[in-house]
Amino acid sequence: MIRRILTRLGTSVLVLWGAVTVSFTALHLTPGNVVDVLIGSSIVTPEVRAQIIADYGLDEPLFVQYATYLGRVLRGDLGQSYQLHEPVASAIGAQLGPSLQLAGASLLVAVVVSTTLAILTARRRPWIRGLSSNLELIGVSIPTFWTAILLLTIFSFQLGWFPAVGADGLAALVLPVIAVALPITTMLTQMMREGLELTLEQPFVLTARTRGMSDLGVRLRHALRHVLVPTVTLIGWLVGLTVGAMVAVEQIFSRQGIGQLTLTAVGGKDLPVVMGVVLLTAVLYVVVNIVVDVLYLLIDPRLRGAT
Amino acid sequence: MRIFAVAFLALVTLAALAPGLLTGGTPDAADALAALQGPSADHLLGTDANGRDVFTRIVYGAAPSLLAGLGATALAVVVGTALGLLAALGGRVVDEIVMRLVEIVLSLPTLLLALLVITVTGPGTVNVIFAIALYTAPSYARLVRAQTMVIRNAGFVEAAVSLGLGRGRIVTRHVLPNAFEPLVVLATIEVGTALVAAASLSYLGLGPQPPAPEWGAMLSAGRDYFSVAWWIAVFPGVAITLTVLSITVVGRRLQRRIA
Amino acid sequence: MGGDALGRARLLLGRVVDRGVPRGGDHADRPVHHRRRTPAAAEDRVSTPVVEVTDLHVSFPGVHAVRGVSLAVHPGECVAVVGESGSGKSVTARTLLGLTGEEATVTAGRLAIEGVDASGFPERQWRSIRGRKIGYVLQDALVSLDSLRPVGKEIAETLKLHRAAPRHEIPGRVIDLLTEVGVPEPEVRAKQYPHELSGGLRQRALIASAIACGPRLLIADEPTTALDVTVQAQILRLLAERKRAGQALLLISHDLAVVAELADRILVMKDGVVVEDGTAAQVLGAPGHPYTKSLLDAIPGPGSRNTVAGDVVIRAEGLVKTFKGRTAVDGVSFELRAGQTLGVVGESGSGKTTTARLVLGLLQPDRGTVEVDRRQTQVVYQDPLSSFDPRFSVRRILDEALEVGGTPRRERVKRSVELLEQVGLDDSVLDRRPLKLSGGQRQRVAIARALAPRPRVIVCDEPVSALDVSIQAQVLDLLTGLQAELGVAYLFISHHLGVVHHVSDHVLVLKDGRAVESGDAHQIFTAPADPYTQELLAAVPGGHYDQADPSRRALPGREQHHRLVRPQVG
Amino acid sequence: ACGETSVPQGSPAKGGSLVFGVNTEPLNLDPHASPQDVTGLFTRPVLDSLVALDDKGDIHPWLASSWEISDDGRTYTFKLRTGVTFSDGTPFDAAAVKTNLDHIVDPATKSQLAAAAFGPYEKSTVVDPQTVEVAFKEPYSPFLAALATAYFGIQSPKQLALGPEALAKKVVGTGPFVIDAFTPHQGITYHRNPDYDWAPPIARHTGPAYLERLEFKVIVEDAVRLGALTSGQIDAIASVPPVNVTQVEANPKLTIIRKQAPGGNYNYYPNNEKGVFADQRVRQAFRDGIDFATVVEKLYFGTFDPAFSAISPETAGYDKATETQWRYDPEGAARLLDEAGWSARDAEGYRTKDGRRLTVKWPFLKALAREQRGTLAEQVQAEAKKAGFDVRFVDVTPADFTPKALAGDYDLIDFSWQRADGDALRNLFAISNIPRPDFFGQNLARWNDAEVDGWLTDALRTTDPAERAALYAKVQQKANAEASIIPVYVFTYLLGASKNVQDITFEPQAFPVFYDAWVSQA
Ligand SMILES: Nc1ncnc2c1ncn2[C@@H]1O[C@H](COP(=O)(O)OP(=O)(O)OP(=O)(O)O)[C@@H](O)[C@H]1O
Ligand SMILES: Nc1ncnc2c1ncn2[C@@H]1O[C@H](COP(=O)(O)OP(=O)(O)OP(=O)(O)O)[C@@H](O)[C@H]1O
Ligand SMILES: [Mg+2]
Ligand SMILES: [Mg+2]
Repeated sequence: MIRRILTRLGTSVLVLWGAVTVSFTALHLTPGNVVDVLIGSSIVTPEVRAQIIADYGLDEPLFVQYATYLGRVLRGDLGQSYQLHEPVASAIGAQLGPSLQLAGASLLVAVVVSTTLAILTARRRPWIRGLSSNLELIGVSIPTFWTAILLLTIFSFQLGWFPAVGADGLAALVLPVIAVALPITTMLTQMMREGLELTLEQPFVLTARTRGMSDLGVRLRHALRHVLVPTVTLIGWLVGLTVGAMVAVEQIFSRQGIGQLTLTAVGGKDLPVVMGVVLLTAVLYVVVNIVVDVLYLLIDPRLRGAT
Repeated sequence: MRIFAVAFLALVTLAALAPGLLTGGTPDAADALAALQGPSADHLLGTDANGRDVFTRIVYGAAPSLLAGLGATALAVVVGTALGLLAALGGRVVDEIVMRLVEIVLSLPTLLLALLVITVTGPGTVNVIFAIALYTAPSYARLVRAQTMVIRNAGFVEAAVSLGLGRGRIVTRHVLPNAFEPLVVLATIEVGTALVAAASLSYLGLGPQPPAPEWGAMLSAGRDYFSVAWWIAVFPGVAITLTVLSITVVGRRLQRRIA
Repeated sequence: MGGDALGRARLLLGRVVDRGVPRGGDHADRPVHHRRRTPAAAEDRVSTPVVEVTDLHVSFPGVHAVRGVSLAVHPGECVAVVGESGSGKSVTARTLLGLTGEEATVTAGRLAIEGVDASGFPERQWRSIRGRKIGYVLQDALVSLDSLRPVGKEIAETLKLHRAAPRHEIPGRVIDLLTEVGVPEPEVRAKQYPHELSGGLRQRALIASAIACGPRLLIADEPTTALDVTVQAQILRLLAERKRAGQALLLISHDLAVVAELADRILVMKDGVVVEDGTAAQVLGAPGHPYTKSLLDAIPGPGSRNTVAGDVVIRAEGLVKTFKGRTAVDGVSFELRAGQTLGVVGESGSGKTTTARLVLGLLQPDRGTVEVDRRQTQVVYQDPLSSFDPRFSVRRILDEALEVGGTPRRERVKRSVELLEQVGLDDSVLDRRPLKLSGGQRQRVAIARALAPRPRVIVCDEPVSALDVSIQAQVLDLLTGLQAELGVAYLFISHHLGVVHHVSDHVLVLKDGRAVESGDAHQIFTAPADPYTQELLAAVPGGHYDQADPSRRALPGREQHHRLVRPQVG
Repeated sequence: ACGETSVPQGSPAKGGSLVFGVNTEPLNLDPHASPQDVTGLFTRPVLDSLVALDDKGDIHPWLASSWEISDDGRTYTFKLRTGVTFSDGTPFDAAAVKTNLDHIVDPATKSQLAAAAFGPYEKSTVVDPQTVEVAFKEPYSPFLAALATAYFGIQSPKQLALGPEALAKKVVGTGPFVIDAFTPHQGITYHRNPDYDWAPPIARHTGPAYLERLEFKVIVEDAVRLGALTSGQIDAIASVPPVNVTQVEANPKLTIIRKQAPGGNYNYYPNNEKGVFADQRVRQAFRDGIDFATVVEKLYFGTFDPAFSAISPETAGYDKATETQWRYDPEGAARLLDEAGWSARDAEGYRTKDGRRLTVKWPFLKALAREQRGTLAEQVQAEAKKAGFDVRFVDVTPADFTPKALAGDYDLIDFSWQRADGDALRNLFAISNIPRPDFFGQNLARWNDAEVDGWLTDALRTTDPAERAALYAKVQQKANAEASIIPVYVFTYLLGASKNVQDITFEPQAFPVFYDAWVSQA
């Protein structure tokens, strides 16, 4: 067990390093001198230009910049944003809260709703399943930004139930959460329902029924847990997707968040911020994977014995 | 449902291969004087801000849109399969290397990955395909690897060994085709997802360039006019949704066939 | 062999105590009734039957699974339902619990539980019956417990659902129940998960959960099929104890030998119809229906072997194979000659398959040598389905095997058809995939594939244990026939002693990877020298070995067997 | 092309709050440093300038009560207003002004906009606490106009001393409002400065602002911004999409406030230096062969005026004569192309010369395009096709736009450039402003004309408005004559507002100003 955790941590560090290196290289491969992009379409004096280059060490050879960056990261220093005039850590820190809030709430809603839907619709009459699975397909195939605009038009502009923008209060969270949660929910529901349907055919389910257990009881106490392993896998994978879906939603609902930060940072070649975001998501990935692994063990005792 | 899906796909395919059969117009015939006209007999689905016929553009958009969906999926499948097989059959060291690489790609945020690809290569359909393929390929690689690992130990592979079949033949004849099967199912669903992803990238201004009548680009361009001319965005949106829906329905069917 | 088996079954009857009451047998030809019938037909019984059903029909979309079955189980009585796979046994049993599923259409003349008409029961009422009045032990013992929960929880579930015990007493009751069904260390076991338990323990836990609320009737659906002989004997003993304790039993099996041990009455089903219904003595002793006769015929017994031994085709010397510190095969040596069969027996995990894999070169021995011409050796696996590429049609399966055997392309189709004929199939299966074949057909295709490259040796790993008795007999006949015809040698692995005895010239008995006994088949089966072999033989239900050789009676193992398996004798 | 709301006005009500939806936001609040012009909008409520510029281009006192310009035009001496304090309590004086001006040019500030508008600044000298002297190396006539902008807004020295990191999030000035909080991606909130008593004479009232509270909400998405306004969730929005103008005007509760922006129009800049547009005839054919006026009229539903000169009519020095200098002339354009050798046509109808197609490479920054410029560009592409041009949009992202621009790797580039003064022409046409690998200038037309350059330098040296106007007129005329640029439309600020909102005014760069604004309690 200890060994397993150690290897896990080892490979995690490897993944982090790889993510940093790959993005560093890719960012420097992108056309456009960092200085030029930073200066953009404004006219600066040569002194200012020299100052910018010196400040960010842009005159150093690439390898030195890379080594310097790695060194600083190891010391826990993510550097200074080129554009935002603040340390990367604090820039990301400021945006992390709202992002986590949105992502967390969306995942939670998605999990709750899809579990409920899956339990209610698995192995039901054909028309119920057909209806729900077609709705799900539509849910998957609508781009998030589109859902977001539609939701706003209906529930904010027309009905006035929820505010269009802003981050204050629960009401402002409702529509963004629905927009982000929709595709996740539909995917989860599909998978969970299929899993449930397979499970409900298992002999142990029949056994539970022969003990006098009700249908709902069987679904909740026995079948549900059996679909948790694939569900957890999917959720782990969806975390990454959620972060992606959030960019459009953040923009449309004028929310703070990592997505917006990333978009501006990549556009403006704000390398330290981009690298910070990369590190953040890589850490998130690693953490999510470890959590998923632990959950596997909690859910399925059969996996505990295996090393 | 299924009949409808197949019929719709046939129609879309026809539009992609021979758009001229479905519409007489040209997709980029802009006419400022005919801008923003609602659906009518002249313009079945209305006109856009440049006075172009929305129906014609949707018909001509089938090819690039499908190309994005199919292309990205095909590329991802090919690369993913190659990596997955390599990892599963190439021995421990190769496996470690490939899987770590896959994890690295997976650990990068999808958006950033797309942005990086597109900033390196520039926007446009081909690069969008590239970007989407890059972030879906690792999933295929994982699937193929896992699948291959299972199949490698499957009874029929052992049976083939004891029958006296050579290693190469076992891989190409038994391992690969079987590892591929669940992949095909995933891939059909992914075609739709890729289409939507392409649309989302278009929204961020990273997709194909004007005046390409790509659906995602049309959808995102149309949002500016939504309050006065809903048809510009809604019809491409419907086209995307129906295509994804049809592909998924057919994919499901395929899945059941295989299972 | 047929006559042999029938003879044994008849002899066996002599000791079965008939406690059933003769009843008018066959309801099969009755028209479908939708009206309720008065329970008059059962009124000749002294006690009210725990369950009674008459003229039961169950159909699923496209399948009329049960057609006019009538049965009644009285307290303390054991009724057995036998019949081939798919004949409607399990469906009938599930009807008694109202668990046929939404797709099923059920009609019955009468369906009564403890004399109360149950045909109109709403789901809620059925739930109060399940587990409380009727306990059900599912067919698939190995997968009938929720793999994600400790078995103790599963047993407690029945108690909780019916509030059969105060909450705080439940853990204690669970332990009691486990003890009652003979699970050692019940405190430990209750906390374990199904995968941590052996098949026998799982089956016991399942029975414990079924009897937790002290139901009047216990339905046991194929309670021993998945288990090896020794465990099978333990479970039968347990069921016998339940019966002695006054519990009504409805026993479902396709194995007449198992049923003969316990049943008071036997119903024989075929295609959803009860073709024969009577006391155990009547059915086993004087089977009226040809199908019952064929079932009795199919019980394998010692064959009359007169094979000619050729040169050595396999010679294994001191094979040792260790997996992660666990020795699976420990110094096994044997020899197989052309045209002969070497039977390998032993309980589950004793190293039989590992030995076969060593012979086939699929594993490298840690020590020891195998001399065998692998190009001349083919295999028939225990589970033919998984040994076929699911995408391949029978045509491609055979084609590939013929290709390996060097048959030129243009001759392959012809050879394929010949092979199929040899195994008793016709070319209509050529374009089917394995999934679309029945179990017997699959096994035949597997044999055909093994024959295709014209091997001199075929390794058969449990080739018939997945098949039901009648098909099993066909396959065994086929194998012996081919041997006589083509002179192939078999390395024949099975935990089913009857089967091994039937086909083998020599036998190798494995225990924990070690060969505890080997030699002439007849010799070993009639006079086993090693206590382990004796134990194995003793565990065989029906105890027909002492019939085959009365001299075995004196052995201690034998005595024990009597006590354990058939306590009601006397 | 004129200003304020035409709603019947009551007397201004004090108090209340106003929420204004904006489409972009600054990454850095310090207007001295930031390259984004939106920084001006965000900081104007808190920052006053030394002088104020009115609509006609006249300069008025503000924090400076008077000033003198030396005869050689190189020294400006400002007398400062007394009794002014920054909202953090620091008194406003000559030293504060010097600190501010020096801060702009300090390389450490990395100023990307203000410093460029500071021209040949040499130094500031504190003569006495109320007098400051600003010296230039060379005469620099646009100085006062630049000084009037928010980019030269006077900040509290105490806040400046906190360094760039603090400034990026908060600036402190003497203005009518004080920043409460700036939240990136969300917006900024201000409260009224109760002590404010130094409004410029061009304002409509004096004393503190009417509004108790002011908030800018960042709403990037056009549809959402509009929806928020129409559903009454916010009081006013920036940049009403032209397509929605009629809709907003039809709404009895809403109104549109227009203000034409000064400075460079939204123009297309053909590459005069190399490629197909190096030939004047081809440039001219492109300009005259496309009916820009009609296209602009139709696509913008009449909300934006077609442009005829490089700079907007609102700019000091605009030459009205340019409006008749050229017109849509397809035949003339065809003739010019024939003359230039692009007489053959290929299968798709494009003109060719020596087998080469008349292709125009246009790096179009879709990601940053505002005001449906993408739609316009597609329309132009289609119209150009009729004239025989194959307009190709080159795929660019903000990151690779710059290198292409610097290297001159394009045939056409589009942008607009707001600036209140005619000196905007120098940005656009000075030879020194042609982008080089290490320098980004706005002369993206790469128009290398010594005569024009001379006129522009002369204009810098003269402080006489009439003389300057004459010089700028010559530049505009020559630009049209040689078709060195292609004017497209005059950017007009379209501010949508609830009718309850009164008296939003505009500063010369066409940013809304909220000092006079009030909300009627109807
Ligand atoms: N839920 C169901 N839906 C459709 N058909 C079913 C269902 N359950 C059983 N059947 C069919 O009913 C018939 C009887 O099945 P049943 O399970 O009772 O057979 P069995 O006698 O128990 O066989 P086995 O020995 O293999 O367990 C079979 O043809 C089976 O395919
Ligand atoms: N690949 C393997 N890795 C680890 N242990 C193995 C492996 N194969 C077999 N074993 C172990 O070796 C022992 C012998 O297994 P084997 O499969 O030979 O038994 P068997 O006699 O064929 O049993 P059964 O009747 O259940 O098929 C078992 O304890 C088994 O768990
Ligand atoms: Mg059954
Ligand atoms: Mg085995």
